[in-house]
Amino acid sequence: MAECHPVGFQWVMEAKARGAKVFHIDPRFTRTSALADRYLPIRAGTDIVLLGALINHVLTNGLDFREYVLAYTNASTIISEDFRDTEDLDGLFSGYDAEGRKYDPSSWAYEGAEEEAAAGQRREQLEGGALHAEAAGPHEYGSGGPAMLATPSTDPTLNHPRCVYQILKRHFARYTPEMVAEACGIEPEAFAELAEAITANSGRERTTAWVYSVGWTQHSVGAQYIRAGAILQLLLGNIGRPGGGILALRGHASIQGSSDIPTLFNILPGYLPMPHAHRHEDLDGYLAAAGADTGFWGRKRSYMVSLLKSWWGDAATADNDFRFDHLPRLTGDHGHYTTVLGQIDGTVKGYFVVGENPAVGSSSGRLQRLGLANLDWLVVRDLRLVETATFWKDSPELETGEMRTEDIGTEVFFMPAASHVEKEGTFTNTQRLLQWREKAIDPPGEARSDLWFYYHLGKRIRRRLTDDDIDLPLRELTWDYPEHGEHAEPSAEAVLREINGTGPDGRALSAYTELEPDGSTRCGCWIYCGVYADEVNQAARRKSRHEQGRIAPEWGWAWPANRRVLYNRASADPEGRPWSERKKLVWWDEEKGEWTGLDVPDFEKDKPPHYLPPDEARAEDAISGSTPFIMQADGKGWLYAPAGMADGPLPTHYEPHESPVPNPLYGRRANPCRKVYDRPEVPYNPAGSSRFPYVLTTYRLTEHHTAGGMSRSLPYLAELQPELFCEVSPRLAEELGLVNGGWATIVTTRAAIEARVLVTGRIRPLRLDGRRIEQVGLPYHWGWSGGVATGDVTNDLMPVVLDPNVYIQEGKAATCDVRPGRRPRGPALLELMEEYRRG
Amino acid sequence: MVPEAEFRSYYGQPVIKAPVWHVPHMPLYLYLGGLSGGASLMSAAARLAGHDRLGLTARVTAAAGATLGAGFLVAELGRPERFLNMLRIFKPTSPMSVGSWILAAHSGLSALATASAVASAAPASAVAARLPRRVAAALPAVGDAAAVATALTGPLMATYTAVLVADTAVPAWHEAHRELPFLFAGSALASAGAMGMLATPRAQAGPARVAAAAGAAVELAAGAVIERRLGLVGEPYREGKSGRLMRAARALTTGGGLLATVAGRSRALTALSGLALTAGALCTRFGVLEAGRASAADPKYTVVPQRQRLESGDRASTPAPARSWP
Amino acid sequence: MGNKRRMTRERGIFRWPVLRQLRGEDPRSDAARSARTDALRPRVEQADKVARSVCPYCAVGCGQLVYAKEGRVTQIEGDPDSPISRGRLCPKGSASKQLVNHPDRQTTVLYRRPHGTEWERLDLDTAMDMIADRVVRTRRETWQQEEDGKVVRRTLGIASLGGATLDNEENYLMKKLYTALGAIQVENQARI
Amino acid sequence: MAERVGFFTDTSICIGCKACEVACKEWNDVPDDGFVFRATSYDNTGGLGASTWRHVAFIEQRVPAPGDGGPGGPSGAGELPADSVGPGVETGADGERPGAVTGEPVDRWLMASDVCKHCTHAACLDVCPTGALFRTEFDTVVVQADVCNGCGYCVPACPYGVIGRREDDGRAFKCTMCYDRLRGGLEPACAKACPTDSIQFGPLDELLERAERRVTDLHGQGRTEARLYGADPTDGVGGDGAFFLLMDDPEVYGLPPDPVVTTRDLPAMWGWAAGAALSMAGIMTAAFLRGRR
Repeated sequence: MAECHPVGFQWVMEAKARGAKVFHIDPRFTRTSALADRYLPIRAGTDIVLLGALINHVLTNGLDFREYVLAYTNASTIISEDFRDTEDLDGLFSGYDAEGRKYDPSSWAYEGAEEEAAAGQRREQLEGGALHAEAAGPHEYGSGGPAMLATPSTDPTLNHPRCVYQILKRHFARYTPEMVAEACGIEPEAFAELAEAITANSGRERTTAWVYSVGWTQHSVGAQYIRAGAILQLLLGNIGRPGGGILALRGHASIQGSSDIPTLFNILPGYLPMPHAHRHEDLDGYLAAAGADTGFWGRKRSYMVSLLKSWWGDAATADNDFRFDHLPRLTGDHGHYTTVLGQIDGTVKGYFVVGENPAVGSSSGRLQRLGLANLDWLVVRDLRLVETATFWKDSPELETGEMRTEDIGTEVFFMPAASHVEKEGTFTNTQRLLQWREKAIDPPGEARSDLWFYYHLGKRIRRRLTDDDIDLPLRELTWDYPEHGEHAEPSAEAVLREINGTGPDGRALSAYTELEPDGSTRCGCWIYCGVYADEVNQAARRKSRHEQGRIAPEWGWAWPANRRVLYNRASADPEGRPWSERKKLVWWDEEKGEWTGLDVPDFEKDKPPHYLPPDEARAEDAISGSTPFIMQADGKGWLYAPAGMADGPLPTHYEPHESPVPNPLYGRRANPCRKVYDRPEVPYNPAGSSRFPYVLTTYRLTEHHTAGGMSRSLPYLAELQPELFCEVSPRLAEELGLVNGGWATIVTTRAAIEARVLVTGRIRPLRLDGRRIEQVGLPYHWGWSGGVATGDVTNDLMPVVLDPNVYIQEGKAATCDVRPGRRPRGPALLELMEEYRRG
Repeated sequence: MVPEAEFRSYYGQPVIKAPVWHVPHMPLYLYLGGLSGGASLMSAAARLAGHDRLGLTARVTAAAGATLGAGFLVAELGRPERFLNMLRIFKPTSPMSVGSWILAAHSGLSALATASAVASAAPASAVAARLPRRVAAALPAVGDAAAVATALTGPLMATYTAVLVADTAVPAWHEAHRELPFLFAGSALASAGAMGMLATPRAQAGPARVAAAAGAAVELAAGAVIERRLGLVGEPYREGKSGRLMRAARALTTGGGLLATVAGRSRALTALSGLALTAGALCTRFGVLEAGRASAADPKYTVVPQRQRLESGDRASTPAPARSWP
Repeated sequence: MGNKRRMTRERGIFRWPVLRQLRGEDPRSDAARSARTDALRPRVEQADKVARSVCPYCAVGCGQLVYAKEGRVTQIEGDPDSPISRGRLCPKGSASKQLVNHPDRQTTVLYRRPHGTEWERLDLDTAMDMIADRVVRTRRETWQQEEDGKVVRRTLGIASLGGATLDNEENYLMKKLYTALGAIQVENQARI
Repeated sequence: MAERVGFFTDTSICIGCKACEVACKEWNDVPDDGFVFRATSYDNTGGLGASTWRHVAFIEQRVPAPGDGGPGGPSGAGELPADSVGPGVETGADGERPGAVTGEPVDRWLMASDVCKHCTHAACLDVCPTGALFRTEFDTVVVQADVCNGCGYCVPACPYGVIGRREDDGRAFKCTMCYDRLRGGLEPACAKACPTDSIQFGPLDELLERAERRVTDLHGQGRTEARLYGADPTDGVGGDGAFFLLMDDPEVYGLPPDPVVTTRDLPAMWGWAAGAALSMAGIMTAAFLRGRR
């Protein structure tokens, strides 16, 4: 966190100064470790073992926050008797289809789910879940849960052998401190200190927070890492409470916004799923299969219809399903890496790359460049000539002779972009806070905002339309925003207002609860509804922190409904009283008959704690007054996910796809559902291969930003970290003859790159099962162009292995070999690669 | 020898910055300043003692040394066009400021002295003829007065540079602040003496030979004390490139000084002695600069003495007088 | 400064520090001051615009104050009012003036024709028209009405990859336009 | 004269982000200092100089187990002083360059942002012949770029090795404590940017008090190796306007353990020079007396 979010880290330092104990768990000793109270080195790719052992510690010793767990989680819920755990099937859950490498999740369901009245529909929803999994479906439920029973059968004594609590206990029983030592390389004493600290620091009076970044997500089991964290935090009662949570530190200014209003293939704004050709033939069918009907997700028709209305305006009517058919349909995975393979195969002809640099920023850079070289046309929008724009004249493949400039048929347009101070608009930060940026100056020369580009491109495209049916969605598209200035810049505020939504009277809406399913309201992204409440750009609010309290509700605007702590109903006990004075946040005011507190309550304001939903209740009405997780079908925090995860209802440790050791827990080595490709362009290092004996992990440095497009060319940053380097332990350096400050060549089946050597005791060899495992660390900020700080491309080394839930690549744990000295040049490099691929 | 010192540092990097002054500008300036200072003193003494021929050599040498030295000084500046800023202010705490004023006075006086001497020595020359009669008449007296005045500025010219280098954080220089003025003074005398010997008929160069030999002796003595007294900090005067230069300087100065005592006997001996002393003086200046660089480059010279001070409870403090510099 | 008025009155030779020194000013402070030094002020005071902005690097969302003068950014620093950052910035945030003003920034459209070996200049308007032409053409050529008997109404011929420094408004127009075009391979750093 | 202001750099909370280095450069228009991979932990700028006015040092250490001993500092921090291992701090007569590898896991990573000390008795200012360096109304020490003629004297005069001459420009540069900002009532750019408040700016007296409290707190937490550096007004430079809380001996950070302002000895130096000058005159007189014979 000190490395990549230094300014956010001030709050950790502040907490530390007030007595908080800070643990840092990381494969290498970083700037965060330096300031932590305790640093725990861990083998990359084994966090589930550690988290699982903590969960086991809590369960075995009965250290969970029982009142919280009973009331707010699904611990007591009884699971179908068809369910089989990894304990029973040596690392697999029930429902695995070995041929399709995927699960049928129906046996994971709550007991009684299959007997429910609308059994047919339920079945369909489950199948939908499976299909969604093929299209990175679980990600679609980013703000809601998948369908499940609102009121399942439970055992409040937690003794039922099939209740979630007991299933959890059994599942995590083999996650012991000894296993942590064996798999992660963490000493039992260090584990004990951590376990003691987090349990002692949780409960009524205290809360513990977990903070993670892509060190948890970029794995072939990435989504389950987060699940493991969530389970632990739910057991300890640390969700929805001040000082608690599992906090994702996201890496880009508006990466949260880019998920909320997604430029992602599988979702529409507000985490509504993109329709699937085989499941969603019309709006009703779509809504039936698009997640739960109970909880606030139950209002999905209002969200979807309002979105369709905001896109197709008056043309969208109840008679034509609000132009639901204008939406293109998915048929499977259309994600980033599949798209690149489509480029190589020639199906993808034209590519827009906007403020991104896949030629050096995505896994397997060579694959990316092969794709780029096979396009008909490519549009790159950026501040400077990034490698993705110039690959045709300076890609490493030209040097090896694999490509020739004259042979590359790709037509390239480089369109200069406006910087963040040359346009206005909102970023959504890592805490879901929208902040409006005022424009300071006009962009230079022909640089334009991306808003300008897409708006004017759209206008030009619309001028080229025919009466053909396929052009109808474009003809009917609402595409008319006020323009201003000499460049006819479209009004970002008008776009934000459209995102916020308007009512029948044309006035801006104030809350997503005002959205209607009948087409009378429009809203571009339901979770952002309220950002333009009262016709005021709420994201532009800048009331000084000195003039408001700690929550600072009048600085920007957080979705949803300006709530700063999600699910904060959980900060009060089932009766609505704060768990403790020390940790109070929102509570039920009996006199006024409403929820109140320091934050905006994430609950219906007037729903009393004792509210019990009537049978057949739908949407939020089906959520009781004592369950805080209002987006979930049952209002509960899911210790066990009966649906929605592609690779199992519980987190399970699997080794990374490329790992030097077998799975110490199960016969099943790697995630059975992980996404791998059987293509020559996508080679993998054989598991356990002595050719690739070292663990390779990648990361960022404070001084640079991602693939370096915004940092490498800036002299003030480049001089701070001018060259790519690899971090190796003194032991490994000695063994291999690596000299501090000298050169090393790092090899995988994808690439061989060279880096300067930084020998450091901050990288510790780990002793696992009597064997010493060496880890090699590589920051990934460099590329071949950009002036002052150039270097080989770390991402060229990385494999294309994807998490089956969200299709994120396994960038944090792979295997490699290391050789002293610089890499060969030209065709000799290909020979070296060939040698390694042969094994 | 000094035992190897244990000390800690930041990656072996220097604690202080090495002098940025360039070679050959800086050592040449030191040499020329000394030469000019010694020569002006010689010219004044010659005037008073009636050694006109030697006096003329000395005056010309003093003026040329000062002028050339000033040239190197200006060339050494990062912004030579701003050399006049040296006279922007008078700062007693800055040996370079004091030196600049001394240099200004000294070079002016020595130029005047030389101009008058040249004019008087060639009365038929066009220069003198063009001057108003009254001025021409006053010229010798003014020149003589200027020459005598350089008896004051000259020694300061020769020695202020020692204070200049000593008044730094460079251990080899600062710690040698007692000896360096004598080293430079001796070297200045030797240089001026050498020049007097070389450019004056042997018969009239007697005092120059004496000054040269005596200067050489002072220089050698000061050098010996530096090496003995400074211990670890004096290491750069003994070792490495600077050590080699200092050893060469010692050999040349010893040889030149001994020869000076017998140089009156032949032209060849005079030339040998004069050149050896000049070379020795140059080596001294180059050696001192190199020693300063080496001293700054190795953190041990900075850290070890300071650490020893702390451990012996003799922590540095600033005495009151230094706090109230004007 | 007590003697500031006097100093500003002084002109020519009277500003010569030696003379000021003789009049009793300290040669190590007041007497040494130049006229430029006396006139020094922080340049942010000359800004004709101060925009309240947000750092473009990571997702912490630190507040930035962007000072501009005559259409050029003269300083970017933390916004002390921000409850998130309290006016502080990391090295990247601190370097964002250089990000904006860097001479290496490409500010004109460049075009590489198929199999070309060098960049060519293209004016913005022409480039926009050419891109629109290509989108329309590729969309038609690669249009899929059905796949395996199911209506899909899409094109797999056009794809997009966006960075996560895009504004919400920009992402929104992108998704809206692409969806209307039937382009589904629309991706973002958020998955990477 | 306004109240004396200064920096208190608390290295115990420095996260080594180098925001100070960049913020300084952005405000003061300091050019880059070269692009060199130095293989000295995460430090690639090396040290303070004409084009680096804030510099973050990185020192990787292993804390020896109690009883291992280790070089105790003068503050009597015998318990925890870190042994210097790995390619971090060098121990030894030769101060060996990076490249040598000794291998124990590092569990302490010291980071410290260094800056001009704005000494009470500033050698650079004392020796500057042009008055380019002067003491401001805030009791800070600043170079006037419009006056400096690049004589270079301040460079070796500084006991901390702070100021440098930019060879392509010819003038000397160093931290001004953002003199222009101070005149407008703004705090220096580095202190403003510092994410963890490791760099604190304010009236020197207040900072000194705060620093004393911080040391007491740290000692209370068992971190007895914490000590102040440059905070003592009776030291060899009369105390620093920018002082530090360090977690090890100063020389480990590249700082002199017991700095002295060189001009302290200047009166003596002039005395010796006068002696030498008189000797010269005497010798010359003698030479003529003797030469006449």
